[in-house]
This record gives sequence, C-alpha cells and structure tokens, in this order.
Amino acid sequence: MTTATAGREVTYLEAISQALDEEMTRDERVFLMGEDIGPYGGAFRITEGFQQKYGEWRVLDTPLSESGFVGAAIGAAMMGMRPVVEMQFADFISCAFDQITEVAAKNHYRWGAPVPLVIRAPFGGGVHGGPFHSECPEGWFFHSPGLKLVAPSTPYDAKGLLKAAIRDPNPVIYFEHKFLYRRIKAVLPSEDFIIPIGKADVKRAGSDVSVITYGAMVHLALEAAELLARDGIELEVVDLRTLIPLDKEAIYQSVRKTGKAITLHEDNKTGGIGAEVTALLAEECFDSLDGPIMRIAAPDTPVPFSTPLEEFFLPKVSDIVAAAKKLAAY
Amino acid sequence: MTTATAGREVTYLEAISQALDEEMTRDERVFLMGEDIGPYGGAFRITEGFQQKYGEWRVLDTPLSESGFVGAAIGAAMMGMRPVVEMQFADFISCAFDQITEVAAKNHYRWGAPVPLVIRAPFGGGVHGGPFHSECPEGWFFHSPGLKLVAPSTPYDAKGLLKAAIRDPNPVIYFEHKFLYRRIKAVLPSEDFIIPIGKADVKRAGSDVSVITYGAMVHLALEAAELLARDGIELEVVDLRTLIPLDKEAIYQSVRKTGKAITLHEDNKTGGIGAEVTALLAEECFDSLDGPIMRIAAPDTPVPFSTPLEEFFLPKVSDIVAAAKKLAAY
Amino acid sequence: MEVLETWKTVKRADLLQMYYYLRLTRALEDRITALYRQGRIVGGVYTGNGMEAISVGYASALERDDIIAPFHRDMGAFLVRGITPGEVVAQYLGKRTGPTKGKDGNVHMGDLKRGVIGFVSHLADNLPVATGVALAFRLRGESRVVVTNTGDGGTSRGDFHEAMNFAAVRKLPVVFFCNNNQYAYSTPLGLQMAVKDVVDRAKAYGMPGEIVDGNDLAAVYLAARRAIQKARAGEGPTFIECKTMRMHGHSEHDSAKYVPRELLEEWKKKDPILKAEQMLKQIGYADENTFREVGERVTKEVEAGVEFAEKSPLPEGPETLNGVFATDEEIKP
Amino acid sequence: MEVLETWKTVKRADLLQMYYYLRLTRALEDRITALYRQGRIVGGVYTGNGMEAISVGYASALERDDIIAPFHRDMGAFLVRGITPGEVVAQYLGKRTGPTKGKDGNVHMGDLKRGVIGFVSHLADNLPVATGVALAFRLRGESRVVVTNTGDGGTSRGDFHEAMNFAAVRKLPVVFFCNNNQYAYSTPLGLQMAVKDVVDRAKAYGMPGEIVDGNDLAAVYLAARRAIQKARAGEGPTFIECKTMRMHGHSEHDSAKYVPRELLEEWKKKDPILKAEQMLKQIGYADENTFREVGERVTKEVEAGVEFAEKSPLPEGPETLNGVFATDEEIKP
Ligand SMILES: Cc1ncc(C[n+]2csc(CCOP(=O)(O)OP(=O)(O)O)c2C)c(N)n1
Ligand SMILES: Cc1ncc(C[n+]2csc(CCOP(=O)(O)OP(=O)(O)O)c2C)c(N)n1
Ligand SMILES: [Mg+2]
Ligand SMILES: [Mg+2]
Repeated sequence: MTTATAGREVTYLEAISQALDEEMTRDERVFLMGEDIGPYGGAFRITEGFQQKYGEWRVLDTPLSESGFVGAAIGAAMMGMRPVVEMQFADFISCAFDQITEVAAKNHYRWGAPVPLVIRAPFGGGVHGGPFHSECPEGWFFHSPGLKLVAPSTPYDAKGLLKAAIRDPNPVIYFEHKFLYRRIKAVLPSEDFIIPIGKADVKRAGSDVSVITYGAMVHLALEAAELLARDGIELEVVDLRTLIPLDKEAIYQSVRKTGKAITLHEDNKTGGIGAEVTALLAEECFDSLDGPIMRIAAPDTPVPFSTPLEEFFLPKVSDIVAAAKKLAAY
Repeated sequence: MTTATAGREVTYLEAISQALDEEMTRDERVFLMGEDIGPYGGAFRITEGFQQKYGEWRVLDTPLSESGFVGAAIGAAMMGMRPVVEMQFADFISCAFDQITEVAAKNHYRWGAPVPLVIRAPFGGGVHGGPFHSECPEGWFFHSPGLKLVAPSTPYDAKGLLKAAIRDPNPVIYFEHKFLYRRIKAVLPSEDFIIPIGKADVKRAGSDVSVITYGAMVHLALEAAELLARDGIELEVVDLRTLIPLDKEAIYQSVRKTGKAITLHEDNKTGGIGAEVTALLAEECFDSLDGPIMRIAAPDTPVPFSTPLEEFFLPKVSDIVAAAKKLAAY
Repeated sequence: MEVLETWKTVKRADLLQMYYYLRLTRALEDRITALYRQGRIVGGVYTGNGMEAISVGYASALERDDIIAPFHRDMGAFLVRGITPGEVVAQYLGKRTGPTKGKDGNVHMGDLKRGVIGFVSHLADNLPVATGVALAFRLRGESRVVVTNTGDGGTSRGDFHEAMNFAAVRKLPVVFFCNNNQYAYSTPLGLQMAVKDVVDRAKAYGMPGEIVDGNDLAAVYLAARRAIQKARAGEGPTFIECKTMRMHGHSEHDSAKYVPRELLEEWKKKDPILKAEQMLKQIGYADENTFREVGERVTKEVEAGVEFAEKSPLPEGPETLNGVFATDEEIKP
Repeated sequence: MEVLETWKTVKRADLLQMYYYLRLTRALEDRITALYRQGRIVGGVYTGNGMEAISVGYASALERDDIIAPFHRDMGAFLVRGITPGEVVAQYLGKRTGPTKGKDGNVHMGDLKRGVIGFVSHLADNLPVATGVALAFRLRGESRVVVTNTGDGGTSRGDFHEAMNFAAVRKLPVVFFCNNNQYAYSTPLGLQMAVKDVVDRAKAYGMPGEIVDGNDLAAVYLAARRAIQKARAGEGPTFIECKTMRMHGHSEHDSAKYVPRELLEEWKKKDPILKAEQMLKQIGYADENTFREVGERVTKEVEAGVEFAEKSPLPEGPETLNGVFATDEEIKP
C-alpha cells in the first residue's frame, strides 16, 4: 500500500492506490469488491495490503461473477454505502453490462434512489493483451444516460478523479489506463485534493490546432506537440479527463481559438467519443472552424494481439503530426 | 402466419413474419429461438402458427435466459445453422450483451469461424412502454466492430432486409420498430427479393436540406417534408436502413447536393448514430457544407413512461421543420 | 402440521391484518384491470391474481427497518410497506403523484423511505441488488434483513445464479422467495427447467430451501418469519418456493389460452382469499360479517385511491429532463 | 473399482497414445514457460501443469466429427485434436502461422476444421456456445457430441447457469467438464461457492453429475467416454467434476504465494504423468524405456515446433484490418 508521501514521485498506479486508501480511511462507508483484491491485492496489485488494514469485509473477494457483484454493489450503494468495484480487466465489464446500464444508470431517474457506485475499469492496449485484455469499453457507456465516466491521464488526475468519483452520488465508471500504470510518475500534493468531475484540462496550450483527447493518448498528443513545435505549429492538447458529463465549454473555447480540431482516442473510431466531440463542434462552432474536423482513432476491429498488428491498430504520434500539419495548412 | 399474397396490403409486422416464413421454407438451416415464440407465437405474434408448420425444434421456446440462448445461437451458427433469435423486447438485449459483443462480434476476426446469426430486436418508443420496453439499443452495438445492424422503416425494407440478414454470413442485429408494426402497410412484390445490407435509400428527394435518419423517424421526416414543401423548402429524406456498415457514399452524395444536413434519431443524442454521421460529414464534406450540421434526437435520459413525458422525449415533426427552416435560411 | 393448526400459531390481529391486505390487493388489482379494459391505464397491467398470499405474507413478516425487493406480481408487498392505493393508481396513470412521478409505470415502483427497492423489468436483475442490500447490513453490523422474490422463469437467468451463490458464500441476511406459478408468460415449467421443484435450484448453492403452499397465507407468513429470523441471526439466506398458479394472463391483454382450463378450475378452489376465510372462520377469528366489512373498507379505499389518482396532475413535458443524476444533497454523509 | 482395474479396461494402444499426449502437453507448456521467462513470448502464459490428464482424457474419448470447446488450461485437448506444437508456439509468438494468424494470443485458438471452438477470455462464455453446437447436432439429427470445460471459478458465472439449464431442459448432446483445481486465480473454493463439491451445482438442473480423480488419466477418459456415449444416444448432458490442483501460478507471472506449500507438495505426488507411468508399468504396458522414448520424441517435436514458429513470419500491420466480417464464400449453402 502506498501512503501519501510528499516529495516522492508516485506512479499512476500508486496514485490510484493512495486515493482508495485515503478515501477508505476518511469515510467508512467506502468499501471495495472484486476478484482477487483481498490477500492477493488485485491483478495489478493496486489493493496490496488493503485487506490487512481494512479487513475481509471492506476489501471483499467475490466469486467470479461480474454481474452479481456489480448488482450487489448497486444494492449496497442504495443503502448508503460507497462501494468501489474492481473489474480485473475492463474487458470483463461486458458481463456486468446489464446491471450497469439497466439498474445503476436508470435507478435515480426512475424512482429517485441514488447509486453512489464506482467501477474501476483497467482499460486500453499497448500491453500485448489481445482482443480480451486491451479493450476500450468507454464508447458503450458514453451512450448510457445516468452514468458518469472519467479517464485520467496523469497520477494527479488519477488520484483527484478517483476521490471525486467516490464522493459523487452517482454511478461513475473510472477508466484507468493499464499502459500508464507504471510508466507515468509525478510528485503529488500531500494534502487532500479532488479533481472535479466534468472539468477538462488543457495539458498544453497552443494556438494553431486543438487536439481533444483523454487517457493514454494525452501523452501521445504531448509528444506530437513537441515535434510540431519545431515546425512552428502550436498544438493545444485538451485532456477531457471526464467523458460524461463532457466539458463542452472547454472544447468550444479551445476550438474557437484555434479554428482547427483533431479528436484522438484509442477506442474504435465509429461511434466513438471523437464522433460526439466532432458533432458538437459541427453544431456549435461551425462558424469558427477553418478546416475539417479530423478524427484519429483505432480502426473498427477488435484489438489484435501480435505486436505488428497492435502497433498498426493503435494511433501513433505520426498520425497526429500528419493531421495537424494538414490542418495547419488548410 | 402471413404468406406472401400479391396485391394485398401487408403490415410491417406481417412483412417480418413473411420473411421468416419464406426463409425457413427456402433454407432448412434457418431456425428460430426465443421466449414464447412457439405455441404462443411471440409477444407480438410474429411467429404465430410457425411451430405447427416447422415443429418444436425449428421454432424453439427457450428458458428465460437471453445470454444463454444467444450463446447457443452462436454455437449453432458456427456449426452452419442460421439461427434467428427473438428478443421479446430489444431492451432485454442488455442481458445478452457480453455474448453479442465478445463472442459473436469478435469470433470471425479472431479465428475465422463465421457466425451467421440474426437477432431480432423489437425496439423504440411511442408505445407507452416506459424505460424498459421502449429502448433504442442500437447505439451500443454501433460501436462494436464485427456486427452488422439494420433498421427498416417500411414493410418492403423490413422484408428485404430480414431476408438479407438471414443470408448474411455475419451476426446481424435486426432492429424492428414496435411503433410501426401495425401502423405501416404496403403491397409487396410476390417474388423473392432482398434489400442489400449496406445500402441507404432516399425516401424523398429534395434539394435544400438533407435529413439522415432511420426506423420510425423516417416517417416523421416525410411528414415534415410535406409541411416544408408548402413553404418551398425541399427536404431530402435519406433512410439509412443499414446502420453498420453505413452507406457513407449515399450520405455524402445527398449532403454534397443540399449543403445542409440534419441527423435524426429516436435514440439518445450523446454518442448516438447522429454523432457519427455528423462527424463523417465534418471530415469528408466540410467544403460542401453551407451551415452547421444539426442533430435531432431524444435527450440523454431513459425513456419516460407517462404520456406528456414520452411526448416531450421523442423527436417531433415540429423539431424537424424548425431545424430545416433554420438551415434553409443559413 | 395440519393447515388449521398452522394458522392457530399466528396471532389473530396479524391474521386479520394480512387478510385485509389480501383483500386490498385483490380489490386494487381488479380495479386497475377494469380501468385497463376501459383504456384508462397507460401501458400494460400484470397482476398477481391468485398469488396475493405470497407478497402479503412475506412483507408482513418483516420489521419496519427491513427492505423488500419485490417482483412484478407483488402488489401486496407494496401495500404492506405503506404505498397507498392512490399512489399505485397514480403510478398506473402516469401521474406525478405516483412513486416514480410518471417516469416509470405499473409495478415499477420503489421508495427507499418505505424500504422498497424499485422493480426492474429485466427479470432477476434485482436479486444481485438484494444481496448488496444485505451486504450493506452485514458491513454495518445491522440486524436487518432483505426479502426478494422472483418467478419460476426468472430463476433461469444468470443473475439468479450469481446472486444465490454470492449470498450463500457470504451468508448474507437475504431471503429469496420464488413465486412458482407454473408458467413464465406462455412457457410451462417443463420447458424452463429440468427439475420438478424450483427449490432444487438451491442445492447448487448449499442454501437451505423449502417448499410452501403459496396460496396458504399462514404458511407463507410463517416460512418467511423463520427464514427472516435465521437471516437476522446471521445464519444466512434461505430459498422459499411458493407453489401457486397465475390465474390471469401474463398481462391483461393475454388471454392465456395456453393454460389448460382444468388447471385454472382446480386452482380456483385454492384461491388464497377463499382459503384464508375458511381458516379464519374455522378458528373463530372472523365470520362473514368481518369479511363483508373488510370488503367494504377496501372498496372504499380503492375508490378513494382512484379518485386521488385521477385528480392528480400529470407531469409536464420538461420534467423528462429531471433526475438523470442525483445531487449531493440527496445523500447525507 | 480399484484404479489399476480401471486402467485395465482401456486398450493398451489408447493408453499409450494418451500417455504420449500427456508428455507432449507437459513438454510443450514447459517450453513455452521457458520462452516466457526469456521474454520471448508475447502476452501472458497460463498452463495446465498438473492437470494434463483432464483435457487429454476427454479429447481422446471423442470421435473425429465431435467438437470441443476447451478452456484456458486445456492444451492437451488442442494437441489431441491435431493442432501442432508448431502452430501453438506460433500462436504464442504472435506469428501468422498460428491458428489465429496473430489476431489473438496463447490458448485463444480455434479451428473448425479440427473441431475446436476458440476459447474466449470471458470465463463460461463458451458454455452457452457449446450448448448451441449440441443443438445444431440435434436439429440435424447428427449423432455428434460436444465437450466443454470450465474451471471451478467459471461455474459462478451466469452463463454457466444458463448453459447448464438449457442443455438439461433440451437434453442436448453436450458434456460439461469442470476442472476443479481448488483456486480461481487467488480465490479459494470456499470463497467461490458454499458447496463442498462443484458437482452439487448439477443438481440445480436435474443433470447427472460425477466426480472423478482429475489426475487419473484412465478415470477421466472412461468418465468422458460414458458421458459421451450417453449424450450420443440422446440421453442428455452430464457434468463431470475433475478434482485436481493447479501446480503453477494462475499465470507464469504469478508466484501463487497464496497456495499453501504443503498442498502443492501433496499434489505433486499425484502428478498425472507419474500416476500414468506407475499404472502403465504395473499393467505391463510400458517400462522406463518407453517413457524415455516418448520423452525424447516429444522433446524433438516441441523443438521442431519452436523452430517452425520462430522461422514463421509475423503478420504485417495492415492485416489488422482483415477478417472483421466473414464473406459469403466462406459458408457453402
Ligand atoms: C430478462 C428478461 N427477459 C424477458 C422478459 C419478458 N418477460 C416479462 S415477464 C416474463 C415471464 C416471467 O415469468 P416468471 O419469472 O415465471 O414470472 P411470472 O410472470 O410467471 O410471475 C417474461 C419472459 C423480461 N422481463 N426480462
Ligand atoms: C468473466 C471473467 N472475469 C474475470 C476473468 C479473469 N480471470 C481469468 S482466469 C480467472 C480465474 C479462473 O478460475 P477457474 O475458473 O477456477 O479456472 P482456473 O484458472 O483455476 O483453471 C480469472 C478471475 C475472466 N477471464 N473472465
Ligand atoms: Mg411464473
Ligand atoms: Mg480453478
């Protein structure tokens, strides 16, 4: 278990662990459920040591039954608890789809009972996981009114958004990117903080082209920005952080400034979040647009396993550079 | 059971029934599975009389288990059968979500075994069904590579698309709109015909504004077109018919002509198919656009039950008229 | 124990109160059916006609603090928990005064203040939810219990399995009722499962199971009481199969031709209200006068409910947009 | 029957062939593990070390036309069905010559021509699929059978329930194996289910169930044969629980500290290969020479497989886009 230690760099993974630990200490309604999160500490070791600290019931190993334990978390949430459920991999969330979309998402709307539930979904590719250990399921839930979705890109956002998600009175799916777990580090504030749900963050300001993205792709966009800067093209990198509710104003503001927009995600292109962002811009910022809105995303296939295939599948820095250059020249 | 009778008008519902009957007669690999489709003939009576004609096994009543019977249909399809599965209401497809997206959709891509499966999903609102009997689940599956999706608006399309779906070597979700079942009639050809999957249809040609839509909303668009024509605005109504794979060329062709586009669907707005169509246009037809692309869709809520709420929720003719007038004046 | 002897073990006042709820449930659902026939109901109507003893029985066995997660033929449980006939009819008419303010219809009602988890159409979805309610009690060390119900058909769903298994593994304070009315819509039990008794399902989970006559109010009530007591004592979940019969169609638009008429005739004789009246008379707790009085009382209450509902306002269109998300103010820390 | 007696009821040639597959499975997985340790495998490695008798046993009991839907510790079944070590290693290396052409990894292999349904990570998802395979046989009046396998953990999922129930109701020609290796990843059986034996699950479906020693090749094979014969004769499905132990970690990166060392020591003595050798010697079907020869043969085959795989080309990037949809030509009418 990682406790907040000012000054030391922590990984994205440790930031998640810290958030869980601090929230469990702060609020005894918070408890964890999932497969192998107890003595084992979870497939990614995020809850390592938690069961010793909080006991067998607050760090609850479940049978292998995603629908059952998400349903149980919903019931506990309705009773005023604050369950945080771990999917071993985000991919398995499909097994709990019905409980999430039909029960959790619609409950408050239908009869007014809040469902303060967090589902942690370790998602994304680049880890040689193949079709069933690399998925980006956010597109499905993006189209399910009643859910909130967040997808942090840095340790700071990871910690702050998880705390906000746990404190939110609604079901929140927390998409944590597996590729970032041990690759991204930062020094975090030692005091308690949250990142408000619904607020995007400009990770790099720029005047020429806006890239609207989230998750691991933020880092790709930042890399591309470095390269483009050498050619005098200033990329603005808008990290959505929250996918639902979208921070529309932040998107509009950026594109009104640059007049050029690229959406970027690792999820499949068709019906992805990039489509929605593009549609919002085409509706609301039409008069500010100085070029087509370009979408960079994975192609419409499952995530392939073999290295050359997965490399082909995932968006690349060069894709962003090419699109930005094309737009800058428009 | 309705057999093809030249000259007589048949409903949208009868057209579906005819397609099933003819395909079962034509190809003995075709069989039906679902809840209460046997002696009872299905909740909407589409398979009435089928079990007498085809026997208990080819018109198979299943236990109440959507995941189980969709999975079974997948297995049978892999063995060369042509199962057609009925969801009693499209809403319950959430219970089979995992089998559809993880097994059926990815199977051929992963290891090459085709899954020629049709899932019939009676969907849509306007029938006082409330949050669990009115859903439009197409948005979820629109973002699941490996599936084909069709959504006919007329008896002719309903029959032709169902036959095409049954003959397709891939999993196809067939969205049949409950509101149209007994409200829309037409005389159908007496000979065998199909509507190819992947082809949109211009249901009304017009020069001023394109409405891109599908399902029950096609009829709303046609109504709006009548009204607008009186004011000299010529609406082009593009009926997508197939949602995946989208007939992009048909969409582009229409909008290149009119320069103005409205997307229209009954599904929730955020992350809906309208977003994708808009994004495609913003990418590919930017230079032809003479105004913002407007989306008309249901708000981001579950489908409410009470009449005034459902009326508020569903897109209205007046919404289309207003949007078209605004665009025409742009 | 002989039926009459069983009845004698229940207090008179409790029996009379449950009898009242049986009658209220029947009267209310009959009235709603009549409104449906007149085209005055929004959406479909699914009744628990002939099965009223089950939901009245289990709901009556609970304490005020306990929770129910009923299913679509459990009108009696809603009423016992204090949802009024007026609210119910308002719900069926889509009025703002119904428990869902018009957002949802018919038995899809819930109200946390009265300990009722709202029913979800997707059958068996509420069973995992009920285990979570029980888990919350366990986590907080509260001696509360949750009772849920499912149909025979609903037990075929995966969520039934996952809920039963989890409850058993963690010995949670939840009681699973199963309303075995021999059909799931048109599907007879034999096409739903290959076991004779639904209670056999419980064996897969190492969960104690029991069969009771679902048309015998006292039997249901006592079985519920035992199981609830056990659950409250930390001894884990129980599965209770109530043998009964769906006397109406699946919904009021279903003529249920697929049900043999003789079967219905046979079960008509076992009507739970009839049975209750016989027993109450035999013990000497009530007579025809009581029954008539109760009948008049429930008719009046139902009529008052209809009047309340009809006078109630419909919601207004823009209310559609309310309530997708909960606000912080709704949950006190 | 005493173990030795059981072994004697199986033909010598069959036993020796199965013994060969036991060894081939072990050697291949050991080699893959070694490659993994060298960082040469793409993705994770999950082995069936210590459980080889199960998948070799059931796969050997099938006819050529039958189908298997194996799970993630069933390497033996893939090999018995004719997937070669070369193809397997190619699969683990993401090569184009693997059964999935690099689209998927490790045991996620399928090949209809050799009667193997591809494994899906989502546990138990393939059980409903297997019932559908059986349904196709039933619909066409073919006397074919499908065998599928799940772990103890996998039986907790709803899809297990829905598949078992459907197979039982329709008496489908499917045999459900369950590889009870006492853990699901780190989760011990007692946190997975409240029954002592997984076979108790079958009671919920009215399905006959049986427990066999999963480390006893002949026992598994014979149980499979009986159940397959029954299924082929139209007498419906069977559930077979194989008691065994996962001797490696969940995957090769898991040190499995949560498993008591004594348990592993105890089960090491029951190693299925050791046991097979003891029996083969006792009956006089084989001696140390045979074992050495088989050992040399499988080593050679595995090495040839590794060589084949290493020489095989990787797929090229744009192949990513192939195969999302099937074409008409792939299915003959
Ligand atoms: C998951 C799901 N599938 C299908 C339906 C449609 N449906 C509503 S009630 C019903 C039959 C229910 O049977 P049972 O569980 O026995 O309860 P009963 O109505 O007989 O009391 C069906 C199939 C549903 N509500 N949910
Ligand atoms: C639906 C689902 N949830 C979680 C996982 C992650 N997972 C992979 S194997 C495993 C344990 C499986 O245990 P068991 O079924 O007993 O098989 P074993 O590995 O022990 O042979 C888990 C939890 C998964 N593959 N599928
Ligand atoms: Mg029933
Ligand atoms: Mg196991």
